[in-house]
Amino acid sequence: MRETFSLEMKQIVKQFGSVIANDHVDFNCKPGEVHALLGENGAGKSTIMCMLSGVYRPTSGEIYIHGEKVKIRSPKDATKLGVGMVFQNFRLVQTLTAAENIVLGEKSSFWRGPRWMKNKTEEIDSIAKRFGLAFPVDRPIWQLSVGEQQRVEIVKTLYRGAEFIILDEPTSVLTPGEADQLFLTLEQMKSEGKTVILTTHKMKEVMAAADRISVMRKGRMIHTIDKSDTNEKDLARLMVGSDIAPVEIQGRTRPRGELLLNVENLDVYAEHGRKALNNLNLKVYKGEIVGVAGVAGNGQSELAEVLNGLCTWKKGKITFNGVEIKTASVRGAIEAGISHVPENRMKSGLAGSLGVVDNLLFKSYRSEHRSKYGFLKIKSNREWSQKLVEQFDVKTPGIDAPVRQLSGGNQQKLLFAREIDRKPELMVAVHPTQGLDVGATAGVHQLLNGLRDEGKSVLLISEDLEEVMQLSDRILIIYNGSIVGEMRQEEANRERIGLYMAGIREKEEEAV
Amino acid sequence: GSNNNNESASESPSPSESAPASSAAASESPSASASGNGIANPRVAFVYIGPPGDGGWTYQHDQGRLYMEKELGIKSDTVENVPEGADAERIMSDLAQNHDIIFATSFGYMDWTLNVAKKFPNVKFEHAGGYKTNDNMATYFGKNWEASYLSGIAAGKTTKNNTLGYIAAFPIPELVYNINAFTLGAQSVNPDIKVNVVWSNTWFDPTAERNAAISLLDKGADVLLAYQDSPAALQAAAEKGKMAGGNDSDMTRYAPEAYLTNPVWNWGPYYVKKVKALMDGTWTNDQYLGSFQDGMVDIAPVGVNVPADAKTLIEETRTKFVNGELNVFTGPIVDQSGTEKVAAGQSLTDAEILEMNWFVKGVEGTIPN
Amino acid sequence: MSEQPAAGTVSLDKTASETRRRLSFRFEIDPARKESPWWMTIVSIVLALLACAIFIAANGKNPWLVYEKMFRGAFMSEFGITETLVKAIPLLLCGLGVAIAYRISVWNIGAEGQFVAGAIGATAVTVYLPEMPMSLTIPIMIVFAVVAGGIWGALTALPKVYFQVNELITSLMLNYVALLLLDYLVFDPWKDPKGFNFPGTPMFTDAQMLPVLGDTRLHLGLVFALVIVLIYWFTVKYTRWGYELRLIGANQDAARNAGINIKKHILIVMVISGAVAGIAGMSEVTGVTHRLMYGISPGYGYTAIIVAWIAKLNPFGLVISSVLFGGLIVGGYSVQTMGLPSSISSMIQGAILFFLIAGNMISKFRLRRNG
Amino acid sequence: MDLITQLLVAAISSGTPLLFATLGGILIERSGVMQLGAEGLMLMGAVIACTTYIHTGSLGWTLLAVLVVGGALGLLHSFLTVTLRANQVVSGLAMTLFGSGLSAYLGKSITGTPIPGSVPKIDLNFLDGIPIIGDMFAHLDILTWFSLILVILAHLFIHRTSWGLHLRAIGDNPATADVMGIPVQIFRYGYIIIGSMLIGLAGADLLLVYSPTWIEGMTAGRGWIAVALIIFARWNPLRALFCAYFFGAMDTIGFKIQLIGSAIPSYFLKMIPYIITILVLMYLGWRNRNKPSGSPEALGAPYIREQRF
Ligand SMILES: Nc1ncnc2c1ncn2[C@@H]1O[C@H](COP(=O)(O)OP(=O)(O)OP(=O)(O)O)[C@@H](O)[C@H]1O
Ligand SMILES: Nc1ncnc2c1ncn2[C@@H]1O[C@H](COP(=O)(O)OP(=O)(O)OP(=O)(O)O)[C@@H](O)[C@H]1O
Ligand SMILES: [Mg+2]
Ligand SMILES: [Mg+2]
Repeated sequence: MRETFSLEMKQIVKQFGSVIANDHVDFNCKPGEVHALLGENGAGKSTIMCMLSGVYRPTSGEIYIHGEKVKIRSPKDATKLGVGMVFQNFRLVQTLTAAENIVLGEKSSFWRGPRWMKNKTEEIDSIAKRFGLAFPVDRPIWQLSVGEQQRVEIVKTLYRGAEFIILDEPTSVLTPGEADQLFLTLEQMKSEGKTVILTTHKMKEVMAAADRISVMRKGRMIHTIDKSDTNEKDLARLMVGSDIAPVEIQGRTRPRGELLLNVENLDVYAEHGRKALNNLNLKVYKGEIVGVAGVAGNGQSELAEVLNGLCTWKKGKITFNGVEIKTASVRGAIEAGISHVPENRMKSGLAGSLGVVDNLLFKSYRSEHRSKYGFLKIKSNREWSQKLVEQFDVKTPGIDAPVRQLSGGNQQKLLFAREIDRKPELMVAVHPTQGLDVGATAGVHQLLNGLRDEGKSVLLISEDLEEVMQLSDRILIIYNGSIVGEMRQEEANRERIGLYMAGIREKEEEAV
Repeated sequence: GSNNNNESASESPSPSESAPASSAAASESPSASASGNGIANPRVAFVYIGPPGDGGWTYQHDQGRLYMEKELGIKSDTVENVPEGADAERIMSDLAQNHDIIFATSFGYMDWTLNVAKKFPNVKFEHAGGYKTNDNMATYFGKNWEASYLSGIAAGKTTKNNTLGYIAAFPIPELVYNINAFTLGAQSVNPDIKVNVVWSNTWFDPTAERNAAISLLDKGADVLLAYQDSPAALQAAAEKGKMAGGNDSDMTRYAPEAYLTNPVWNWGPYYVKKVKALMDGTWTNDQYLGSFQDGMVDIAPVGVNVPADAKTLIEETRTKFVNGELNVFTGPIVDQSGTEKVAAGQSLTDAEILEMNWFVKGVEGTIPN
Repeated sequence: MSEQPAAGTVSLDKTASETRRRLSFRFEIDPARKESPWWMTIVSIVLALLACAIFIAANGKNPWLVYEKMFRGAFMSEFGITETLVKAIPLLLCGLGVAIAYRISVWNIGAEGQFVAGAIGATAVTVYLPEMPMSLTIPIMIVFAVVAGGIWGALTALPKVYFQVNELITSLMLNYVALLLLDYLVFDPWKDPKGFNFPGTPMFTDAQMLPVLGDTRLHLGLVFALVIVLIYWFTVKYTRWGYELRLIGANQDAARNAGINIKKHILIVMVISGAVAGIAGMSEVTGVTHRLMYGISPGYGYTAIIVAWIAKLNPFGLVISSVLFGGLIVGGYSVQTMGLPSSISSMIQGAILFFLIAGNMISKFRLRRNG
Repeated sequence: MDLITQLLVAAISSGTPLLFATLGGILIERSGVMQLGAEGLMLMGAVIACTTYIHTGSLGWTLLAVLVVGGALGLLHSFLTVTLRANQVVSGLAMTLFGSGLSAYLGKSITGTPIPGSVPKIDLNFLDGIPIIGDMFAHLDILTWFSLILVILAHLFIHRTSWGLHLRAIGDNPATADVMGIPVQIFRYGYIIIGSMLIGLAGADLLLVYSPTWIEGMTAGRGWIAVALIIFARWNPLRALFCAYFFGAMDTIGFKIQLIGSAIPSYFLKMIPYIITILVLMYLGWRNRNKPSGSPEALGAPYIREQRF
């Protein structure tokens, strides 16, 4: 049996401190197949792939390639064995050009004069063309878009002659159209005899591109199956665990109110002078959830930042609750009643080394309940924190424990506790359920719904189309820094949104 | 190597007849502070500004100390690298608790030494170069301007273009009178001589000293004198085929061909004298000013490439100093602006010399403030 | 195009790795352990002293006796203790200054220049406002020192905040500028006219000196330092502003999201950092040297960085580490009379630091069998 | 020689030790590790050069010993910062403290002893007649020539070779370099060791060429200047050449101006390079506000493969 597998991982265990990210996982690939590794956020997909590419070392377990037992101690070993990986967060040197990034690991030719570079550039170009992956070869990475960066990454693995190509969540930065193009590229790779491993949590992609599918859940390998033997529904059940039924989201309980937020003709420039928002218009009414869908890097982060006072705008007008906002001020946004659930909670939402109390105080420490005459009310703050922890059911060793020690779901609960306790008028939630399991996701959805039912508003920015479609009263599609489409929940469907996300629909409508 | 080869110093230093350099001095009465009975086995300590191996100032003091140890058959302690700041006060206080006499061998220790002396009336303090005294604090220094004058003669005879260079550490009187004496010495054999002065503002940055030397050589000076401890200037001059002298000790070994000569110190006899006085119970707090007469001041062997007639002239002049027949600062002397500073036939007193703050004519350079 | 290894070359010396397996271990950072245990500090210091014992023995001296003398010299007499404290005052004040900057990850290595600036500021009072009673002079001196040190701190912060200039280099360059300014003043305009051109201002009058304890040299600066220790501790722990600093130190992005103006805080903190170092300069000139002079600081500003780091930026830890380093300096001189060179002292300091760094990190590792 | 030529000549001679140290520092910092220990390393280089030369009389052994000792201290710094991931600022300071102490200790017996020879010069007599070039290059010693060659080599190495590409990647994004099969930790060890050797050589050059006698603390802060020059030159060897020579020239310009009889106190002249450095960096910060800064992005951060980021 073994001979038919080009790659086998047996009983792989990976432990990070006390967390077991992979628990005796078995995984295998046949030569020349596209193998999808399906699992929710945090299931351990990236972890097992990192062990294949030598970035992590397994705590225990064995790896066989072409039937031979191998040790992969470092990425170098992995490269020798023909394993190449495109990481979820790209591994590119920003200051080097695309071509330099691609030839980076190459051992041949110590001297790299202009002639050598020119030859290589041509070679890279021809590979890129062959697989339909075009990008400007001699521009530095920091000038490339995210989609282009991913193409650089893929060409890099191809250039390095990888036999096993691992793509870790490749579509999260792509439009549906670009994703389709990627799947064509995968076909091309397959036809050249490469084995492609694709990790994702999107069923659709799996069904579109994979030959075989492995499903992981909570660090364990649940099942491996041929695509022809399964369907989306079965996969979904395997992925979330059959015992958990999908949560029912109740519809609205009362009509939406008056206009809360009005953004008109907004222009925002991001770092390096890039125009991030381009004449953006947006309205949010009281008591509604507005979803913003779009491919990553189309201005979502900047939109959230502007609304929270983190960056200024060049042109345009923002009115909140009838008052025009003149300057960007985080404090102003906080005081006006705007809450923020940032996209990466540990990066910008919480301070990992500080305790629960300090993290809960983030936004309210200036209020007279939390401090007086510049001094913190230590005792009452602790009582308040204790109450919040209980109310939101945050599991923590204590209210002084560094929040780094909390699990992802509990960190997110803590963050929500902080943001909701302030009774915000508007909550800007960016990827609020990333990395959460089904139960925690449902909890977050309920909190958002609850806000709406109290007459508050939510601006939900998410790359998870399912989530946006499920929760939002209205869906806006952001493309290239502008809102290019709007639809109500009832009229939304994937295909339409996909066209908008790719910026195609807009042109069509213009043409009409 | 030892450079006490000019053993002209008489074994028993002449009695202190040098004028006390009393100026703004704190205590006027150099009364023999009555320690009455002597101390058979005095505990002696030396406080050094640099490491004894600096080849210059501290090296010469350490040589003197070793000479004293040998002569009197006693042991002494040293503390080196003591900054001229608050640390000096602590270290001397520390030493004062278990020593009988402390030699503070740098001008900048003056106020700290005085503070400590007041706190420890039973300990004797000897401060080099200063002007403040106390019942238990004496000062000592030497008329090294006389040696500078001799160095000036050597330089004046050696230069080919009448342009000399002088690298001076800091604009303090010690430098000013030495520069003046050097200039007067050179002019005594060659009236057209000009002396260019640069301030290096450091005692121990060989790189800066080298840069200063090169700047002077670039300016056209062909004989340098560096009143600094490091041989950097001499080495720089040697590289360019020019001549130079240093300070404090004989520097022949660094560049024999290029060496001029320079003033040297010979502290040994004084240290013997004062420690012995302590042993005998005759220690006094005088303000001692040594000279060629007692050998505290001397000049290093004249370099091989200095003209022979210079050597004889230096020897003659030296004899005059030994006999007390010559005062360097005897009029007429005019300053840079041409104003007469010392009238013909008159001489400056030691006290006046010790606070000199003007340059004689022929010196090219300025004294800040 | 592809230098892909042939299928035959894939086995990575299988047999070799098999045999090695039983023996192979590796170090890993233990995520649960963030702080090294307190005894590690003591172990490190002891190991450093053992290492230096080799050099001392090479010098023909008994290391045990040397260390004993060092300890006695620094701590075992009233004189030793007060002198150690006198040394500890500037170290503690400068250490507090840099610690507050490091708290928000601003690498200020300019305490030396800020110290000098403070000393200059305090001395300016004696130059321009000479005739005033002590009750006025000392407070005005403090104000001047705080302003001067604060300006020096701000000069480091402004380029950082508005032009993204690395604060390491700015603060380092400003150290040199301050030292040259000091040289200029003491060699030129502020020179004591009666001082035989010695590079220093005239001695301060009694009204311009800090009171001392008995006939020791221990001066009121100690009280300044301890008061600042308490203020620092209280501020960080109990005030809103301290909370903001804690937040910035823990996570700048998160702090920005909490509405904290980081640039403003960097500016304020650098001004405070400079001001505290400035007070160190003021207390040194008015408490110890009683005049502004050439070479006023033997590198307090640099040693303070080490002092702050050893204390892990904790205010009370700073008290201990500054006394330790004060003792090392004082004890280092007192062993010279045993015939040891002065360099022994800075070698021991350097060695202690190396061992502390290593010990601090090693205790975060643990040995793991290779799987 | 006119004043400009004199300054150029002085710039080369007092800039060369700075150049060696800056080049060494550039290699180290390009690999993502800060090096604040240059002062200690230079002092060690100088004292080892002096001791070895006096005891062996051979320049070859001397340079070898300097490289070995510099490398050993580099090994210590890399062990602390790369393997133990200690704070790089503090490790550098410890190096400065330890280096100045140890050098003073080792140099005690040879303080003030002249070295037994000098570094050979390469006489290019055919250049003698040519005005400025001749004065500058006709009689340089081999170490100075070596430093000039090193500048070109380092420049070509960093920008034109595969290893240079690896070096840039390691300093900017070690995680990426790692997955590309570049052994980040080993390379960091290598560059820290080689860089420390060069900084040691800077001290040796100062001693052998510039000021041929050992004196405690003889670098007088030049190591710190080199630390600043690394940033001033923005991690580029060619710029390092100009920056080091600029500082070298500033070393003498004060004396020149004194000799002209100018009234500007030399203290203010000496401040100029420091102030210019800050101003230039401010200007560059403003000009490059929309670009990556040019500093190695991972500078100061230890790399841990399995760490999440
Ligand atoms: N370097 C690390 N250190 C500590 N814990 C880690 C590390 N990498 C992953 N983990 C933990 O291992 C678990 C699995 O993470 P992994 O990134 O493999 O999930 P995933 O399936 O790729 O999820 P996603 O879809 O979000 O990418 C998580 O609980 C995570 O917290
Ligand atoms: N960096 C860390 N330091 C200490 N303990 C940690 C750390 N990371 C995780 N833990 C511990 O490991 C446990 C599991 O963490 P993890 O984030 O993988 O949880 P999870 O299973 O994904 O839960 P959730 O569904 O809430 O995200 C946590 O409850 C926590 O106690
Ligand atoms: Mg993943
Ligand atoms: Mg989780």
